[in-house]
Amino acid sequence: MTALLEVADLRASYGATRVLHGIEFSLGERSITAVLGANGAGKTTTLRALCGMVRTEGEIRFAGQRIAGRRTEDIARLGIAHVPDGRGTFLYLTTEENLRLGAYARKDKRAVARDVERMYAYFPRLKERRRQQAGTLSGGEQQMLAVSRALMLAPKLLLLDEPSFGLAPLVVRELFGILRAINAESGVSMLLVEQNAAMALELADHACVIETGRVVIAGTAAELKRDDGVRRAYLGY
Amino acid sequence: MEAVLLQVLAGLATGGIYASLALALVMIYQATHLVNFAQGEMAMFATYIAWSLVNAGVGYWPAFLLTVLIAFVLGVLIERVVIRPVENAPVLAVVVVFIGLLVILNSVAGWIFTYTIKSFPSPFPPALGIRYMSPHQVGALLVTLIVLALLYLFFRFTPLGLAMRAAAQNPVSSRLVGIRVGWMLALGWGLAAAVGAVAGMMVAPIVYLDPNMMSGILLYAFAAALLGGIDSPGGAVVGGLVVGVLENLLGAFVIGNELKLVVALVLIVGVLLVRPSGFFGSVQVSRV
Amino acid sequence: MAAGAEQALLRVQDVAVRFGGIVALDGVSFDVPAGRIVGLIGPNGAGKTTLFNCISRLYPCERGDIAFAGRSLLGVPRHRIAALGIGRTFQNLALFRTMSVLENVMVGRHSRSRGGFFSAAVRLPYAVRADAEARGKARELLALLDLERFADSSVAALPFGTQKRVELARALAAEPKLLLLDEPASGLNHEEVGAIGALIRSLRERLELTVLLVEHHMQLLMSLSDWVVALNFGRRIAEGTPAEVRNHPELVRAYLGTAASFST
Amino acid sequence: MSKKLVTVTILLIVLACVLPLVLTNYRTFQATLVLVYAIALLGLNILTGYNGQISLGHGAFYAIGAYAAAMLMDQAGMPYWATIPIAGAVCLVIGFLFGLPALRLEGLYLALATFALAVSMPPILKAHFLEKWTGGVQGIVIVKPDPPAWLAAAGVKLSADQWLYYFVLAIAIVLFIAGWNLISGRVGRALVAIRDHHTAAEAMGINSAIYKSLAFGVSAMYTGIAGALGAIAVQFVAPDSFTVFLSITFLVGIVVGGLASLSGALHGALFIQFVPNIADELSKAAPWAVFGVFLIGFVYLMPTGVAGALRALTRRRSSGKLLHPKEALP
Amino acid sequence: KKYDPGASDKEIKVGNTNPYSGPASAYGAIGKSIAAYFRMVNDRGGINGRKLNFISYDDGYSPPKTVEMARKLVEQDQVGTPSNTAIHKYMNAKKVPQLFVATGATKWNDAKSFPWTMGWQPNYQTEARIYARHILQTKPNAKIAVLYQNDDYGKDYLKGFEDGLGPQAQKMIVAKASYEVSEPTVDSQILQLKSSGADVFFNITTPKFAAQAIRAAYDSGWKPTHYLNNVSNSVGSVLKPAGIEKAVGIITSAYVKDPTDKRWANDPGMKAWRDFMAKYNPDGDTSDPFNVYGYTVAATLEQVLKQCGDTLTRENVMKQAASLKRFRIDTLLPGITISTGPSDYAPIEAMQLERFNGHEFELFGEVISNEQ
Ligand SMILES: Nc1ncnc2c1ncn2[C@@H]1O[C@H](COP(=O)(O)OP(=O)(O)OP(=O)(O)O)[C@@H](O)[C@H]1O
Ligand SMILES: Nc1ncnc2c1ncn2[C@@H]1O[C@H](COP(=O)(O)OP(=O)(O)OP(=O)(O)O)[C@@H](O)[C@H]1O
Ligand SMILES: [Mg+2]
Ligand SMILES: [Mg+2]
Repeated sequence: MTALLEVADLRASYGATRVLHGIEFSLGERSITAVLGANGAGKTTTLRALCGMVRTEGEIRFAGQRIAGRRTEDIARLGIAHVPDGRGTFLYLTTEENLRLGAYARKDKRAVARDVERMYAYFPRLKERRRQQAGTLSGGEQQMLAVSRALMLAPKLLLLDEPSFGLAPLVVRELFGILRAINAESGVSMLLVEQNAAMALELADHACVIETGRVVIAGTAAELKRDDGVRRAYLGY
Repeated sequence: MEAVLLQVLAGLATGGIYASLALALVMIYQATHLVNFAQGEMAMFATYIAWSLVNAGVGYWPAFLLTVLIAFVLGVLIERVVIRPVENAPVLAVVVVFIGLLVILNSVAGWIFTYTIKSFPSPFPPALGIRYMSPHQVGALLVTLIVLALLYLFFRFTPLGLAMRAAAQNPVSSRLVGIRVGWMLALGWGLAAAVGAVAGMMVAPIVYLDPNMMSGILLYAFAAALLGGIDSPGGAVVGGLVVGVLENLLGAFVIGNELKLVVALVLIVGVLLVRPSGFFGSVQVSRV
Repeated sequence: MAAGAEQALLRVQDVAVRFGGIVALDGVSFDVPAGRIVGLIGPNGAGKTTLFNCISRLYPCERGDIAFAGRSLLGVPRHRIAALGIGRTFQNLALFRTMSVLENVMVGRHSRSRGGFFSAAVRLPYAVRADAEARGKARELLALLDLERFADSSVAALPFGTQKRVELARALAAEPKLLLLDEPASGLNHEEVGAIGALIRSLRERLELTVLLVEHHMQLLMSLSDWVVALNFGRRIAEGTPAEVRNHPELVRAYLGTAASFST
Repeated sequence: MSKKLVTVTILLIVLACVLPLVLTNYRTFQATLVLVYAIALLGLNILTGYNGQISLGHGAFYAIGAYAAAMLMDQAGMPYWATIPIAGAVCLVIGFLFGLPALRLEGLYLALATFALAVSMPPILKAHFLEKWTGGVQGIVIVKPDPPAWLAAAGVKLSADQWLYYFVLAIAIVLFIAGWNLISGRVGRALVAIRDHHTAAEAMGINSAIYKSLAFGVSAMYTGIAGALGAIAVQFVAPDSFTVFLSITFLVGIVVGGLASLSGALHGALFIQFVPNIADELSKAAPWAVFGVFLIGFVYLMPTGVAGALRALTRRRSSGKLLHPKEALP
Repeated sequence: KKYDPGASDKEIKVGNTNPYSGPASAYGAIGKSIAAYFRMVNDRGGINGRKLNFISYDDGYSPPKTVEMARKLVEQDQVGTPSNTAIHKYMNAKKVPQLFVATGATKWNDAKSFPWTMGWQPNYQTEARIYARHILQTKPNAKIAVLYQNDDYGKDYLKGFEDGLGPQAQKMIVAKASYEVSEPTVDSQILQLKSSGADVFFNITTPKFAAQAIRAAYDSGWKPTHYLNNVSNSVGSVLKPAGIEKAVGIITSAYVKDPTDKRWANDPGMKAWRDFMAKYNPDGDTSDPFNVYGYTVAATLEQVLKQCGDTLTRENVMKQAASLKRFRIDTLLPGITISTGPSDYAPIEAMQLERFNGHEFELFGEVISNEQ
C-alpha cells in the first residue's frame, strides 16, 4: 500500500492557543481511516489543518507533494474534498447551486451534470428541494447536501467531519453504504471523523484515536475494535 | 400635461445616471457583500483618466475602452493593496477603509485636476436624440441597459458569477470547493470599477466633470440600488429610474424643490418597510 | 399511556405549516403530559424542528392550535414564551458568540428577572439585586452542568459538545416547566451520549421537568422517552411507548431501516 | 468593574479636572469638544456597537439636540443648562419613534434609512416653513454662558471656556457612568444578545422590538445631549454644520475608537477632533488625502479599534485566548 | 512702533481659514493663491521690512470647524487678520480684524454692528440690485424666473434682487426654483422655470450648475433674457463647458478680469498675474477665476498693511482698511477701484454690466457704483 497522505508532527493553533501538538499518521491509497476522539480532542482541527484552514506547522504530503502551508483552494484543487464541521452550506444559494459549486474545480461539464443526477439518486430529498434556498433545508437535509457537495469534486481524498451528523438512522446506513461503494468503485481514500464509532470502524480499514491534540492509539480498524479503552469510550461494550 | 411628460423624461435621464452607478454598487455587493462608499469617487477618477486620454488626442471609443480596462486594473489593485489587509476585520472597519479611500480619491483628484469643472465629450450621434431628450441622455440610458444585460448574464449564467456570489457569502466553504476567493474579490472590485468607469463617462457629459461629481450621485445610487434590491441588477436600474422620476415629479408638482429629496427618501424607506429587500431583491431566509 | 386532557402540559392539535409549496407540518396532533419525556422522531425533513419553531412562535401555524398548560400559545408573542415556562435548545446551536459562557446563561435568565433601561442606568436597588440573583443562578447551573471552569471563556472557542451543554444551561436558567431539546446528542461520542442521557434524566427528577425530545440517536431516545411520537412528511405516523413504536412498520420502513438495529 | 479599571477611571477623571487649569482657553475649548464628541460616540456605540444596528445618521440627532438647545435659548430665553435635558428628551422620543419602523430593516437597508435621515436634516432645517424658528440657512447664533455667579461668590474664578468645560465634563461623567451601568447589566446583555443572535434572544424572552427601539432612543438621547452641548460650545448652529459628513465622522469615530466599548468613545472622540487638524497641518494641497491615509492606517493597525487593541494587549498578558476579530464584532 | 499680538519687527501674521477639503474645496484655490501672493511679497522683501507669515487652516466648510480654527488662529497663533462666518461675533468680541471675507454676503459690510469685520467683493445684494435695475429699465413688463442655490449665498442674491425690483417684485417674479449643491443636475428646475412662461431668467448658481442651467435652458428651447450672477461668469470654466453658442446674449456683471477671456490676453495686469501663477502657484489652474480673486484680495491686504506703517495694532489695521482711497489693482476691471471709509465697509462697490457675444464679454453701460 502506497501512502496517499502522510502527516508528520502536525501542529495547529487558533490565535495563541495551540490545539494540535504533533499529529502523525498516514493514509494509504484507496483506504479509509477512521479518527476517533473525545469532544474537543482536535479531530476537526486536524481536518482543518490538512486543508490549510488553520495556522499549521509540520509536514503534510499528499500524493508525494508537500501541501502544508498551501492555500485551501489550491489543496481542494489537488483533489481533496472536505465535508466540514457545521456543514458549510451556502445558505442563500439554491440546493442545486450548492452542488454545482462543489464541482467548481472540475472542467468536464457533462460529467458534472451526470454527477448532480447521481447525488439526487443518492439523496432523493435533495432533488425535491433543488430550487429551494439551501439555508431553509432541515438540518439533516443540509448534511446530505454537504456530503454531496464534497462528492461533486470527484476527489481523490475525502475528508469527512462527522458525516452522519443529524442524519436519520436509515440515512446514516445508506450513507455508509454509499461511501463504501465509492471507495470500492472509484478508489477514493477517506479520512473519517465519526462519532458513530461502531459504523466507522466497520467501514474503515485503519483507525486512530486523538486525545488533546495527539494520536494516542493507531492501528487497523480490527485492532482498535479489540482495544479495551476504545471499546469502553467509543463502542460501549 | 406636457410639463409632466417633460419632467418624467428628464427624470429618466437623471435616473439613468443613478442607475449606472447603482449597477456598480450591485456588482460590488454581489462580490463582497459590502457597499463600497468609494465607488463614486473611483468612477470619478476613472473619468478623469478618460478625460486625460481624450485630451491627449486619443479617440473617444479607444479612450473609453482603455479607461474601462485601466479602471478594471486599478480596481483589482485597490482590492489587492488597500482592502486585502482588512479582509478579516469587522465589517464596519472595512466600511471605514472605504471612507478613507473616498476622501483620498476625492482629495487627490482635486489636487491633480483642480476643482474647475471640465466638459466631457459625448460619443452619441445627434440622430439618437428624441424630441425631449438629448442624444447623450438617450445614449447613456442605452449604455446603462447594455451594462445591465451583461451583469445579468454574468451572474445568472456563468460559473464565475456563481462562484463570485458564493465567495461573498461563505468564503470558507468557497475555498473548500476550490474557489480562489482572493481572486474573486479582486475580480469583483475590478468589474465594479469598470462598471463605475462606464457610469462616470456617461454621467460626466451631463453633470460636468469635477472631483465632487459623484459624491452627490452616490446617495441616489445607494437609495436606488436598495430600492431595487441590492442583489438585483435589474432592480438597480428600475430603482434608479424610479428615484429620478419620483424626485422630479415631487419637485415640480408636489412638494417643491426644497424638500423633494426628503420626501423621496421617506417614500423609498416607506417602500422598504413594506418590502424589506426592495422591489426585486431576493428574500434571504435564515432559520434555526 | 392514556394522556388525559387535564394532564397534558403541552397539547398540539392539528398543526399545519407550509412554506410556499412545501408542506412541513400537515395536521399534527399529540399531547405531552406533565412530568414525562416525550420523544419526537422522524426522517430528515419530517418537520420536527418546524414543530419546535411553532411552539416557540418563530413560525406561524397555518391551522391548528398549540396549548400550553391549557392556554393557547398562538396569541402569545415569541418573547413571552420563555416566561410561560417553555425553554429550548437549538439544533444548530444558537449561542451568543461574543459573550462568555456565564453571560450566555445569564441571558437565559432574562425572562425571570426584571429591570429596564432606566433602572439599570441608575442602578436602582432592585435591578442590582436582580442582576446579582441572575449571576448566582447562572453559576449554580454551570456547577450543575460541570461548566464552571468555562464560566469566563468565550463560547465561540469551546468544543461542540461543551457548547451544547451551555445551551442546555441557558435554557434551564429560565426555570422552564417544559424543555424542548433538538438533537442534544448529535456530535457526541458514545460515552458522551451516555452522559447526556443521564443528565437529562437527573434534570427531570431534580427540576420536575417535562421534556419534548427530538433525537436521531435511537438508543438514547428509546431509553429516555416515556412516550414516542413519530412524524413523516409532516404527519404523525405512529405514537406509543418506545416498545410499541419501534416495530411500527411504516416507521421502520421510512426511518429506522431495520427494527433490530438498536436496543434499549 | 475590576479594581484596576476603577483606579484608571478615577485617575482619568482627576486628570480631566486639572486639564483646564494648565491649558489655554483655546485648548480647553478643544477639550470640551472632545468630551462632547465622546458623549455622541457613546450614544452611537450603544446602538451600533452593542446592539448591532448600523446608523449612518446620528448626525441628525446631534443636529436635533443642537437646534433644540439653540432655539430654546434664542427664542424662549431659557438658560443653557435647562436646555440639555429637554434636548435629550426630544431626541429620546424621536429616536424611539424612528427606531420602531427601523425594526423592519436590517443591515444595509437600515443603513440607508438612517443615511436618509442624515441627508434630510439640512434641507428640513432650511425649510421655509420652519425658518421662523430655525433661522433658515443663516442658523442661530447663541451666547456662551458665563460661569454662574455663585462660583465667583465662592471665590472661584473661571473663564467661560473653563466653566463650560467643567459643565460638559460633569455631564459626560454622569452619562458615562449611566452608560456603563446600562451595558454591564441585564439590559446590556440583552442588547448584545440581540446583536449576536436575534432569534435566540427572543427565545430567551427578550422583547427585541422594544429593546431595539429603546436602544435607538437612548442612543439618540446621548447624541442629542452632545449636540446641545456642542451648540453651546460653538455658539452657533446652522444647517451646514450637520451634513452627512458629521454622521459619517461619528461612524468613523466609533470604529476607530473601538466598537462595543465605552472607552472607545473617548478614543474615537480624540481621533475625530485632532486627526483632521493634523492632516491639515501636513498638507494644504490635499488634507483629506492625508486624513484618509491616517484613517486606513488606523484600521490596519487596529482593526478592532483603539479600545480593541488595548484590550488585546492586556488580555494577551493575562489569559491568552484571542478571538478571531470577525467573531468579536458585528 | 506699536504692535499688537501677531506683529513684530520681523513678521506680520495673517490668519485665514479656507475649505481645502469637503464639498466646497473649490474655494481652496483662494487660500492657495493668497499664500502664493504672500510668498511673492516676501521674496520682494516683505512689507515695510516685515515678512508676512500666512497661516491658513482647513475649515472643511463646516461652521464648527471654522469656529475652532478661528480660535486657534486668534488664541494659539496670535494672528492679526483672519477671515470668515460662524466666527463673526467671536471676532468682533475679540476685536480681531476680520478682513476681506471671501463672500459677497451682505452681512460682511455692516460697519456699525460689526466694526471688526469687512467684506471685499461687491456684495451679492448690490449686484442683484444692479440687474434688477437693468431689467426695470429695459423690460418693465418682464416675467422673471429665478434659479438659486438654497443657502446663504443664494438667498442673499434673491433678497437683493427682490429689493431691487421693489414693489413690482411679487408680480414680476413668476417662478422661483431652488437646488441643493448635492443635486446632480438642475435640469428639472429649468423645465419648471421654463413652463412658467418667463421671459427673463436670473441664474444664481455656482459654476457647475450655471453651466448646466445655460445648457439645459438652451436645449429645452427656452430663450429668455439671461442674467447670470458674477460668481459664475467665467468664459473658460462656465460658458465653454456649457457650450459657447448656448451662452450668447447672457448678461452679467464683473469687477475682476476673467483669466479665460481673450480680451485680457495681452493685458499687462493679467500678464503679471500669469507670471505670478507660473512662478508662485504652478499647481494652480490658470483658468480658475478663484486664483485671480485670491491674488487681488491679497494685493488689497498688502496695501492695507503697507498703509499701517509701523503701527501694527489691530485698531490701526482696521482703521487703514477703512481708509482705502481709490486703490487700484490691475486685475480689477478698468474703472473699478477700492474705496472704504469709517462707515463704508464695502471695498468694491462698482461693477459693470457685460453681455456675451459668442466670443467674449462686451462691457456695456457705465461702471455702476454704489459708492456713497
Ligand atoms: N475557532 C476556535 N477558536 C479557538 N479555539 C478553538 C476554535 N475551534 C476549536 N477550538 C478549540 O480547539 C480544540 C479542538 O477542537 P476541535 O474542534 O478540533 O475538536 P474535535 O475533536 O473536533 O471535537 P468535537 O467533538 O467537538 O467536534 C478545542 O479545545 C476547542 O475549544
Ligand atoms: N423557512 C423555511 N422555508 C422553506 N422550507 C422550510 C423552511 N423551514 C423548513 N422547511 C422545510 O420543511 C421541512 C421540515 O423541516 P424541519 O427542519 O422541521 O425538519 P426536521 O424534521 O427537523 O429534520 P432534521 O431531522 O433533518 O432536522 C424540510 O424539508 C425543510 O426543507
Ligand atoms: Mg469536531
Ligand atoms: Mg431538525
